[in-house]
Amino acid sequence: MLRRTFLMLTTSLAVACAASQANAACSPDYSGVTLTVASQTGPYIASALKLGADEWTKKTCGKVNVVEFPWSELYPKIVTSLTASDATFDLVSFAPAWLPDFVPYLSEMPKAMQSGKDWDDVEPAYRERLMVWEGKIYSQSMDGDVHTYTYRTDLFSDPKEKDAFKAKYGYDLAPPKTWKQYLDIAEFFQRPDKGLWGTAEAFRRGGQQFWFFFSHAAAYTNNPNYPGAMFFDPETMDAQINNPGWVKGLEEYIRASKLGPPNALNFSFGEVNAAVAGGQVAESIGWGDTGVIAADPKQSKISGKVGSAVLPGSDEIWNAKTKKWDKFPAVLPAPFMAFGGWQIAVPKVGKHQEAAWDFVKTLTSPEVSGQAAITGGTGVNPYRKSHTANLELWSKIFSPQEAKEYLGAQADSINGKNVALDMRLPGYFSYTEVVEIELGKALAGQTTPQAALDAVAKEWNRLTDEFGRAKQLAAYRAAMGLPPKN
Amino acid sequence: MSGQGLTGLSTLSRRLVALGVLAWCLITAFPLYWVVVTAFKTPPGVVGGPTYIPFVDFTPTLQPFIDLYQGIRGEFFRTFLNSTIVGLSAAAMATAIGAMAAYALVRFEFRVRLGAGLIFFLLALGGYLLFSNNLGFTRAQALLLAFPIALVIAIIANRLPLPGPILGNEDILFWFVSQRMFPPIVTAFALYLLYTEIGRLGFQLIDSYVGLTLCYVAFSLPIVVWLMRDFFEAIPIEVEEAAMVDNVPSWRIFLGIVVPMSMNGLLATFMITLAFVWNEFLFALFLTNSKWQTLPILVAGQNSQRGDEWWAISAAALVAIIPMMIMAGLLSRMMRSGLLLGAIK
Amino acid sequence: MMRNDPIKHVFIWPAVLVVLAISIFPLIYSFTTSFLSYRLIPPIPPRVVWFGNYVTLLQEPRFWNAILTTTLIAFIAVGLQYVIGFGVALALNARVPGERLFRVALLLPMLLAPVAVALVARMIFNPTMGPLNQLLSTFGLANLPFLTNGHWALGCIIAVEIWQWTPFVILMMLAGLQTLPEDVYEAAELENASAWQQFWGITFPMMLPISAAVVFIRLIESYKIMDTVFVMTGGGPGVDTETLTLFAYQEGFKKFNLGYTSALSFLFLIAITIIGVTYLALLRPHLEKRR
Amino acid sequence: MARVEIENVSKAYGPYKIIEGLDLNVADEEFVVLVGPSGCGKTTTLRMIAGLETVTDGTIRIGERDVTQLRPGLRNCAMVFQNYALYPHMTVGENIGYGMKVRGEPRASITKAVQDVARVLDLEPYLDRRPKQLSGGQRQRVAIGRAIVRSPDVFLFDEPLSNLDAKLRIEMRTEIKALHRRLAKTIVYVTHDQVEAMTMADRVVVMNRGRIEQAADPITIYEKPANLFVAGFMGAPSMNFIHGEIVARDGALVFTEPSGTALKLPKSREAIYAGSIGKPVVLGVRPDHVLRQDAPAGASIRLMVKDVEPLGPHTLVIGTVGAFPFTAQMPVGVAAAPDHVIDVALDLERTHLFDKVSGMAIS
Repeated sequence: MLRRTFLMLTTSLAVACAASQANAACSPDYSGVTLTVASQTGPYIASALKLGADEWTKKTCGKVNVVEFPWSELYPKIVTSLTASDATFDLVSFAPAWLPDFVPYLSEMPKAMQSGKDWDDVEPAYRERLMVWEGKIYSQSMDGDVHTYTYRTDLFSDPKEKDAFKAKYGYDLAPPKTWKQYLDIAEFFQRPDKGLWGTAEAFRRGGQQFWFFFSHAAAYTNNPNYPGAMFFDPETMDAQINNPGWVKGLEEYIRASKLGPPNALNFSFGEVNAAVAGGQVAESIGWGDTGVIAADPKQSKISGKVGSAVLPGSDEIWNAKTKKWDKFPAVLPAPFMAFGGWQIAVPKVGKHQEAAWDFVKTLTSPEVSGQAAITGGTGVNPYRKSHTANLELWSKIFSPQEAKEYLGAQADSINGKNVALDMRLPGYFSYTEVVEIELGKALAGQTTPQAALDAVAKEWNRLTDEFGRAKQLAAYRAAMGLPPKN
Repeated sequence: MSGQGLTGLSTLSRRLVALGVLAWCLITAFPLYWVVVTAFKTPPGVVGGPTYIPFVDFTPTLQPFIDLYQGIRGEFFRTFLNSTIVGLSAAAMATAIGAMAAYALVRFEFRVRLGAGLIFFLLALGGYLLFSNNLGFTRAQALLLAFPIALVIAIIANRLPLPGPILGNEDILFWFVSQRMFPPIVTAFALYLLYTEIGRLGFQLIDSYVGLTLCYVAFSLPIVVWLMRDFFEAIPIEVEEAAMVDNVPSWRIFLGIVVPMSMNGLLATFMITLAFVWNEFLFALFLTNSKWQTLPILVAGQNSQRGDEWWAISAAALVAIIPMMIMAGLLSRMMRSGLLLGAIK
Repeated sequence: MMRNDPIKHVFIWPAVLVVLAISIFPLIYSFTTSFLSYRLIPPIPPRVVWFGNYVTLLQEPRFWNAILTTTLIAFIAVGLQYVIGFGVALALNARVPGERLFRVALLLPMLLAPVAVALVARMIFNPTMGPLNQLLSTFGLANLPFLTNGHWALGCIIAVEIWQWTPFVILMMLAGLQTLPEDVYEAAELENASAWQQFWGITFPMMLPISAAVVFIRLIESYKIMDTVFVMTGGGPGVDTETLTLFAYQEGFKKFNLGYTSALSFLFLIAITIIGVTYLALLRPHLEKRR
Repeated sequence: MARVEIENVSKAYGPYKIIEGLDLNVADEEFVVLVGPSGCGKTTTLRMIAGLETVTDGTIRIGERDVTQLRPGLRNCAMVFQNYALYPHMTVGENIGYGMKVRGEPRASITKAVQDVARVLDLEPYLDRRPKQLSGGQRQRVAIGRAIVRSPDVFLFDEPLSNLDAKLRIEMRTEIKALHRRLAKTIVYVTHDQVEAMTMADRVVVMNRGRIEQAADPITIYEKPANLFVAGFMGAPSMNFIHGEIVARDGALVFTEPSGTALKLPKSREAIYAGSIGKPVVLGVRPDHVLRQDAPAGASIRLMVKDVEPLGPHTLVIGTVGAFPFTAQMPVGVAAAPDHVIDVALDLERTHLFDKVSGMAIS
């Protein structure tokens, strides 16, 4: 029971804090201030915001009102409110990919917040890349997101399974290093008659589908020899999404859809978690929530048997510049920072700038965010060094072995040499919509992977031209952490 | 009862017909039953596959409702209150002014020259373009200037002997009803822009009671006018004439005689309008953002980013549905006494 | 008698003003915007393209697909609603046993929020955990791709539309049936007409005007379908279940392509008008014969 | 003083003229009944007096006031409708008192007025009932009561008794007449029932196609109908008409009919009829204008019997004279059977003669 746990934790936290700070004066004093935060419908993220809100209220006497919108409405809601210069929201929580669209309307983070212990504690992948836009900081990460690999240790350590696997595939059953191994394992455990299937990923339109696809493709397209060329050529802004690396990724993504439960095509990430926690699948990829939910005995049939690892990779990566496959001496994982973790920012028109940033500080402080990270249902995954370093914090929900693997996978992914950044571009929705549509066709077998991706590439190039190629190129380079061209 | 009393049918076919209706009832009822039972399930109870009867194949829990009450899935209580306040007042206002208009269309004669209508539209359009593009006004200012000017000129023009056909009451009625034909999607967005522009002039309409209610009143009016016209036409005119001869002023005839006489029709219309407002999604989505969110937004939001949590969705849906269930009961009672007959002649 | 009392203006103007104020702006705004190339995100200043948006749209396969999908949903759903609704109304009118009990249940679906209904439908149609799957698996038809295969998904949406809106047809048809004169049936009874003959000879023709109205209302409303599709499939798989409103929604509020969306909505309005006018033109001879 | 003067009034709906150039004066305290077939304009005329229909042309005065452009409420009329037009949501008492309440009269005086009226109309036990709980006659009395409290200048009745059954209708007739005597007010009463018109009116106004055919006291109407229409409309069973011509034969004027009937017209009226010799005329004979004696020569017709209707006090013999239908009121036990021919003696002193072309009585 997700919420029950959450409730208990919040209450205990609240009681503990109340006891220690019962008579503390409001400092800084924001009594009379009510901050309105736009967020998606809870419990994910919204409940983390409420958790932070309670803390902040205790500290400053200010109030926080969390307003929740359906995920699919959050972007239009924020856009309409920002473009109308409407002072409804003092803070907005959002996906990093939307940042480019929002930047003109956001205020910069106070310089004082951009240093110090808490600042340095934030993982560099967030602090130096996702939170930055054209050299400036407009937002603060409040959640860390990277795709990792989850598997069932009971199956993987079963000697009978190990022998059978080795006999069939000629190598040891272990967390996969390559996507081919990933598919082999899925195929091996595909046993519909026993209620066990290979893997679970999200395949539904509007159900976080394309991030899973990107995870597959990242292994073949995020080339360290030509950085930032995963989605577009950073020199010309030509769409790369139909190159052989992407096609291979898509082929494997489609293959994975056939090695999952029968309704896998209708899975969003929520169903993935349910399938993992229900013990229906042997392995899975997805965000950190999967591990936390699968570890919770109240909602999981496999608690205590959850293993985690970095995403599979590849030793061959497509080079967009030379238009050739580059060979690497060893398998190079390209953990994909899918979505990139929720961020929170302060619109310029907000009336309580100072208070808003103070709330951000409290919300993302190591203590409050650390508590949120281990609470199932907040949707908050590690994004600070202190989150992954503090094993003791996690022992409440994980066994020591689980905790080690889980935190190891999270930390290794974020700090991975070849970590793949998610796409961030103005007009993001226009770009991803066509991906979703074509993915749907390819998954349904209505079109070939190559044709589907060609269609996407054509539309991407058209959109880039419509929005202004130079402008988009500059934005894309900023998003990928590349210096401005010339 | 009229006509075909199934007398021509054998007992067997009579039973078959009854069976068919029963089947349709089951089809209708099952999903509702399903929501009710699912709302009392625990997460594993849902994920583990379908279960049907509480206490027999699963143990019911109140947890989903406790979650709702505690606001873990959004501010349910306040949203419910918002829906109630907006729903009741918008339905009441729409019924009131819609009924007045319907009465006027039934009992008074109106003549509008098509030319005057065109003048209004062209002046409003042209004025809007002129003020906003050439004279540097904002959209809202341009509109607020162009609209009354166009209206006044059109009213004056209506008194002139313009060429072209003259529209009567039936045409005005059609104009009202045809408002329902325009796809709501663009109306919603344009209305959002209008509201924000007016908001810049210092009168907040977005996320306000007035803005949302006004919009619902406007979009309920076509239904109200259409339904109420038929109810009013069913009232014997002599009753009103008797009052006229008795020197009862028109407004008093309407309030003191017509309204009480068509009370059932008004109630039915009110309830239908309430259901429309209560369930409306698109306008609520665009015109509210925090204080005045309504239930459908919250319910839709239960379909959250991280997948379906059916127990919670069911509980939320149930809260939104129950008032409508009560209304269905009331309406069906009215239906039984044949009160809705007047609506469809 | 039509009176001519100046007070009539007091009665009608509030409604006219409210409708004018709330509807004239959207009309003018979309009309003018439909001739612009105008995006809000990323912000591109408006540029006049005259009929450019319309031309692009008419060449866009996705637009025609949306029209086709919407038309399929509207016509199949409304057709079945009419048949089932008429049938149930006839049965109820004939005082089927237990008819009083049925009425509340029969009325309910149309009063529920489409959003909630669609969510419930998703539970029912879940191919592994839903009750429908369990029922079908007893017939050996497990795990049907209800919402993941284009044709199935369309079928499911139509099924939900029928579930939700047949009550409306029942309600109207029942009310209509109750106004039919009894003596005609008595005469037919005396002439020994069978129930079938009575239906085609008397009931159906006499119910034609109200039938036409009911079908018209439902058609127009069905063309605006959005909430149900939005929640059930989001238009997927691919764009197989994307309706006109959903298409407009994606273009307008996800991509903020305002000019294009406005043009789309005007084409939409034209399409609805054409369908409505054709429908009325086709029916007119039949309706007038009855007068 | 509440005379009603209608002067040259016309009413048209678009191109359709309902009433043209109507003139009618109703004296104070007079009971005038407008009678005529449906569509003759009688109800429209009444509604124009009430102000419920606008007047296309002409003037209407009540008392000394020109009310042509006045709205209904200001004309001080009270109207009683065919379907009672009671307010269904009010009790009998409220129905009667509503007009006073609207006019803002004190509650005490309303109660008193309602009580008085209820007493007069025998409605006291029903004051708290709703119209739905009353019988038709009671409802009509409530409608009349509502008119009385108004204490109007003119009472207008629009076919008030046509929804009642025959017995009740006769009772109410008497009541309304009694009421008229007691209230001594001007009454304009519309009906299509000529018996009602004859029994109640001080003056009957027979209307047809938007025109007044004849306005006179009931006896005059009956005995001296001004034209074929009035003659045929008033009286039941209605007057028999035989078409023919007047010829001078053997020093007398004789009415002849193509099939051979020849009736010697009374000497007393020869002077009047002399001008019509040779012209087509219509002979009007009321069914009761037959003599209970054997027919003298030249005063009888041959009636081809089709049907015999024994009514009790007398028997109607229905048949044809030549090509014209003819009904005769005969004594009980008359020897007549279908398909037989009998001779019927006419009281020629009381027959009417009309000019066929103009339809006017020849007098």
